[in-house]
Amino acid sequence: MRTATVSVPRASMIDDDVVLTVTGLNVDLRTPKGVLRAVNDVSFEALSGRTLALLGESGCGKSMTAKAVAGLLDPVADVTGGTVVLGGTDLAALTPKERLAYAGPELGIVFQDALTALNPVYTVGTQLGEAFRIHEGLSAKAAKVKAIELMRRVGIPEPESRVDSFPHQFSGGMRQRILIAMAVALNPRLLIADEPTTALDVTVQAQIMKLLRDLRTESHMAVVLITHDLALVAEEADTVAVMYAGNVVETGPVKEVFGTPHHPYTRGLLDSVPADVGRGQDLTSIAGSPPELHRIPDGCVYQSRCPLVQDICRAIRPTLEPDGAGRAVACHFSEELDNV
Amino acid sequence: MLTFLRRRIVSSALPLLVVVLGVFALARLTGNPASLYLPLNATAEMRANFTAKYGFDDPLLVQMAHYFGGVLRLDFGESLRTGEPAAAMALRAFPATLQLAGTTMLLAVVLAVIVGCWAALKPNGVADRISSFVSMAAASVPDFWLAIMGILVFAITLGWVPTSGVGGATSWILPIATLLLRPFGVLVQIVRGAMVSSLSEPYIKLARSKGASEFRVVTRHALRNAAAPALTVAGDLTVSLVNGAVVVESIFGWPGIGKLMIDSILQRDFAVLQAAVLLTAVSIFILNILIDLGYAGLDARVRPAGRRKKSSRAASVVVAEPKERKIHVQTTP
Amino acid sequence: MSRPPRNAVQLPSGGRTVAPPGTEAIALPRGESVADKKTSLFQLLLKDRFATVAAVVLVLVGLTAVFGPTLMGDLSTRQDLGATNRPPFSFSDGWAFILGSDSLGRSMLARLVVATQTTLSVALPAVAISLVLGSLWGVWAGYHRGWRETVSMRIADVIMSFPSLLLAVVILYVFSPSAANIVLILAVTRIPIYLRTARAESAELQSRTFVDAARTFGTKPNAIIRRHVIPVVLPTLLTLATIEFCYVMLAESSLSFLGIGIQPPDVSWGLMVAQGRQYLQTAWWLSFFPGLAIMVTTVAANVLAAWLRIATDPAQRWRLTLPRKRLLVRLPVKEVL
Amino acid sequence: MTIALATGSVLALTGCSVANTGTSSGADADTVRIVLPIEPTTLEPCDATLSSTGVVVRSNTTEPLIERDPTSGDLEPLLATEWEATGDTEWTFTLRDDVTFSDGTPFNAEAAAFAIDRAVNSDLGCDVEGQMFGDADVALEVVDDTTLKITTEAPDPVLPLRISFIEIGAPTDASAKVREPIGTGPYSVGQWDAGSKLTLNANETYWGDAPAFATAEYQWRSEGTVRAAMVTRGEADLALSLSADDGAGDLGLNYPNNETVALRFSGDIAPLNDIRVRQAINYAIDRTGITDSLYAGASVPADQLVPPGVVGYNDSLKPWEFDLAKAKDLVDAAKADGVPVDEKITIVARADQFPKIAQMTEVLQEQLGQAGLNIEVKIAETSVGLQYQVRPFVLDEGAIAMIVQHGNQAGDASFSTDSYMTSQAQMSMFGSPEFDALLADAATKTGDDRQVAFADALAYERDNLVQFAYIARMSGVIGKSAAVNYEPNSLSGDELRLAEITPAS
Repeated sequence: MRTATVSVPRASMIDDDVVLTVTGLNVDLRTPKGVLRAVNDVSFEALSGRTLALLGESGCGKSMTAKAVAGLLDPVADVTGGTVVLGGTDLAALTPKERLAYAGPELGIVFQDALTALNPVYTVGTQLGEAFRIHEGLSAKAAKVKAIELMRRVGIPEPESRVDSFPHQFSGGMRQRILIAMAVALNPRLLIADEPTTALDVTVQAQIMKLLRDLRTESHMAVVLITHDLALVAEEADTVAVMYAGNVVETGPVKEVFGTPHHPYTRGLLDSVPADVGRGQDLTSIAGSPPELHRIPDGCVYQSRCPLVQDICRAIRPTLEPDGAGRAVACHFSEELDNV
Repeated sequence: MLTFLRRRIVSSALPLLVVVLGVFALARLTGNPASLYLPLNATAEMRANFTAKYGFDDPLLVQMAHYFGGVLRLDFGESLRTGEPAAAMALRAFPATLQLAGTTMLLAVVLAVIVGCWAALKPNGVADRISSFVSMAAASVPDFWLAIMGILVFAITLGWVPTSGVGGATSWILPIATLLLRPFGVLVQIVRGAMVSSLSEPYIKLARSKGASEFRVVTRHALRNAAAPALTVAGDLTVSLVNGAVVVESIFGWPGIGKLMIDSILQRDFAVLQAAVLLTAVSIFILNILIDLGYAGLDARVRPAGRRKKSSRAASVVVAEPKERKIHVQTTP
Repeated sequence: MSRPPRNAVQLPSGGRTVAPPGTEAIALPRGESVADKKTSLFQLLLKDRFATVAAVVLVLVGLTAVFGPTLMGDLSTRQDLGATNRPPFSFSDGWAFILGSDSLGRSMLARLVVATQTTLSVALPAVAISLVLGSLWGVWAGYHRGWRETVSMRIADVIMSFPSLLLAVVILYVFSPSAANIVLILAVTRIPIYLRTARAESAELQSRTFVDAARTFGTKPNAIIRRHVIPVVLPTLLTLATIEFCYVMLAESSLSFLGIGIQPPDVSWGLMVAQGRQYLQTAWWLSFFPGLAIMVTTVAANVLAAWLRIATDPAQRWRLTLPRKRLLVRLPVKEVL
Repeated sequence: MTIALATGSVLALTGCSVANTGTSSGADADTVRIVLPIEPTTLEPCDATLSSTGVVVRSNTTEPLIERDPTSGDLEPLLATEWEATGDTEWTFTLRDDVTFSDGTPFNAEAAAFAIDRAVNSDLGCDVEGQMFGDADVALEVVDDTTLKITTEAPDPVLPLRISFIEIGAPTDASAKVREPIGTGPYSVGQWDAGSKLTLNANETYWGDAPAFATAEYQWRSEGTVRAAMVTRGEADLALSLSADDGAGDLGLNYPNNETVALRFSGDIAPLNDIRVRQAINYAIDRTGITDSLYAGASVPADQLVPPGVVGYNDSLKPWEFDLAKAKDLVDAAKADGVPVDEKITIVARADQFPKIAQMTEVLQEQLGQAGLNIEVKIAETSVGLQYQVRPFVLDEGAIAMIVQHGNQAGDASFSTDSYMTSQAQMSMFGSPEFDALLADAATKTGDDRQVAFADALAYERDNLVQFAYIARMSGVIGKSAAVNYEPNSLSGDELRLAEITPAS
């Protein structure tokens, strides 16, 4: 894959720098039932050249968290607390206008469904070049040259002839590549990939993940991968934050978290994956379903499904407690978990 | 594109013929115009002469054959009222209407896009409600009332514009303002609706993620997608303006095709009516083709068959990625 | 590159029924039961002051149309040539003349009330007929595509380019200028509007997956149209019908202006405006009040339709229920208007 | 954006611009600006009896041999200096010798004969032929340049009056009408921008006194309010055919226009075939109420078909009194005799024929209804209305009471009775042999005998036939700006003499 033609990466040249720090992020949602807390006190860090996975079921707030970081929340959702520090700037404190300067050069996002995310009425070339036109003031012609380079960079064959095609003339995998190309066009420090492969079949999924990995390595980006796919997390991420009902319940290096889960929810998730179940063991699934936002109980968010639930869980919500070794968990009984 | 045009022309020729035949037959259902053109105390002989002279006592089919024989020689008959060639009268009146309707629609579209976008940014918000209320109220005032009130207020009381007639720029203000309100009101609703749905599409988020300003998002990304439904409605509204500017044209003394048509109908001036209808029908037909072309220009997905340079490329790409394509097909349940 | 495990399990979706666009990932309250939903539609209406006012106006107009003429008796036709063009808002002549009297000394109020019935009995059937015929035709044409579509569209072209005034004159010539014939004219000339819209939407729908699915089960075309196409197309068409409602009232008034509309002694709002235009300088109220009636009814219908469109659309309904960030409440209603 | 572009291209397609874009406002001391209700369809002199044409043409671009004084009703010399009956059926006209047409063609007996022959004897279907001559042709003999003999088929005491309606255009095509004729009048046709404006220029070779204005500019607006507004705002000097409520205010001049409005009965169809029903209708109409409320007192209750000043006007006739009780009694009496008074009677009116016609129809429906009759109304557009007004009549819709407006511009009752009263007249639905005989006899008389004979005939109609319910003698309103002087007369709506208009200062 040719890459060299794109300008020198602006992101950090070395890995493991802290690129993004999210602290105590709260997102409130105005709904017919009143104002609800969709994301509650979420904190995490993303490091350059590394992938952080936000893992959780649909509706757990992981996408909302990503959109809050990217400043793309819907009008009904508001960030009501916390900081989102990207490269030294607190994005949450910026006005929408000030944010524009960061969207693209500092932060790119890959959306889930490439067909609807691409504007059907413009050629892919126009859409790929748009970031250059906005942030670098390039002419349409120069932007098109850049667009062709980008298409080549993400592995689209014959970019010169395909640059004038419309999104509907591409296959699903190619469209996803185009989306990724757009996200990395200006070599951002941070790339948020919001379920980038959910709509794709397995082979294409692997190609796309490889592309993301290559790009990360190339430009030392920090990647925040949002997914509900445990296997993908296991394959791709360095660290993971498991979310449940708007809260991060457990976080840490993937290998450790998946190896010895400290939260009953993480444990439950892992138990429900057939590949990880030893022969002869019963395949389990987590009983019940996540609480709806307006019915989140006072105490622990997981109390209704937790096998270890005690009175204290119903009264006091556990906070995310770091263990000092890079892991943290929000459970009153995390130590007991190993013994169950 | 040429194939498309050819097919469109062929398939529209018949409706045009039907329109003219229909007008021909229906007009003659409204009775012999003799009493309109002869003195009240005209004798039976004068009536008979008149009827025979214009062939109104011939069977309808004979009259039709006669008429279309003339049309083939580009002879559209003469006006009963003025004795002038009917085609000349229609052609003379048409530009006035087209200019009025064209300017009106241009303004209506521009204003409606601005107001519609403004309203769509915050659906159900203050701006939305105000614009919706104002546009609907504006569109629901009878045009003749508005025209006369406009004259009384702006021409007589304030003296800003002339009362009527075709003259300098100021004489266009009242007719256009009167005609403008309905298309504007309707288009605001359409643009607003299309913008609301367009703005909630994922590609808007993508544009924002590239750092596109709100202005760019609205004008470049949302509006272009919202344009198609607005274009259809704008086309229909233009048609009804061309066909329906009768009231405004009569009040302001605007020598347009609408006034010509209603006068011809009421005066049973068949040849002029037929020429005017044929002319408007042809122009509506051209307008519809322009709208189709506009559609294609707006959205590549609806581009008509015939312009296949690009799709051949698309086809080659499918060939270039057979594996991915195949798998995709297999995994679709 | 290592492949992800083939047997990866994806997590279940959270429960959700109604979600704002773009907030898919958030679990929102589950839907209420059907009975709940109906009462909540009414409650939803009460929450929106604009829509509530619009609904009240329309109910009043409807009641006036139904009961008004009976209540007014012969008040609307009782002439008094000695007391013509009396100005409105003078209480000395009794309640009947609160809106003044017309050029023949009749009570404006009574005539407005009686005209409500005529106006609605022209506008509503005209809109209903063209809506039903045009929509069914359009849906049918769009679903089947092919020659049926082509022929239908060309017929629409014919009607569109046909001068509706000629049609009016012909019909009124051959028959008499009655309300029924005016309904007929207005209905026929507006059919293409629905026909074209319904065709476009239906043509798009017929290629969708759920229609395909129905087809593979062997469902008959008419059943598919009834069950899958019409419900989807209906909201758009109803919106169109509301806009057309306004158009039809105005068209009826334009016909009156040209002398081929509702004929005296019947009276409609349009006819009142048309007749009153001669008195604009001497008795403005003759055309002002009926014009106002047209405007208020139209605006109310559109406000309510806009609200209904949102309220019945699952993807938009949430907008109505939101607590506002910057509330309208701070603006007095007058300023908003 | 793209929509705008698409619309823009439509606009661009219109290519050429509206014909005349010269501004029409701004007073010009040399121009008198007149606004008409409708555009003349033609300026053809032989159609000058059409008021839309005549108002522009008559005595402006073309002139007749003789003209009738609208006030006194006397015939005055114009292109002819004198005329006399030189036989039972022969009239001799002496013409001026100092007149040329505006294109330089000399005016002589040859030219006059050509014009009269073209108007009366040809197959052109001239309006004046139908209005004034009917089937009768005339023979023309050019004696010398200034002498013309006209011979009629039957003795015609009012031939000079008929001739006064023939406008003399320059000899042109005898087989086709001309839109922009050449005449001898004080003005000639300048520029005609069909649809928007017509300009007449003063004829520099005019034989008489030069008119005060060098040009006259005509425009047309269908709405009375707009015409009035043009005068109030100074965009026009004269506005024709206004009504009291059009808003001309002090600038509106009332003038009696010789028009009489009446209900014409289909006296052969029940229940109108009973004279008591027709009388009852006459008693049931509150004429003063109508003229006062609808026409602000400018028109007056009518007593007969012709107005004062017309030969044959009977000044002893008074309008029927308004007596509802009497009307009811008459209806009851008819009912008692088995007359089906409950059968519907349709009042037919032609839309927009004269101001407030729709309101008048509603008043009549109400008032006749109070007399106990079953009245329906039908307001029809002109073409339909004419089917009720002229032969062949619509006879299958029951009894018809048609609202007619008749203006006798000729000054002789025979023109009215021939059209509206004899049993075979084009616009009469019934009559009686006795009445026909009275009228035929009167038509042959001259001088005072003629006056008495027609006056008696009109009284006979009222007492024994009741063909009509006369309603109102109408008046017109002309809007006149302060910039010009003009005194409207009964002819102003049909013949607006530009030479009579002068600047106010």
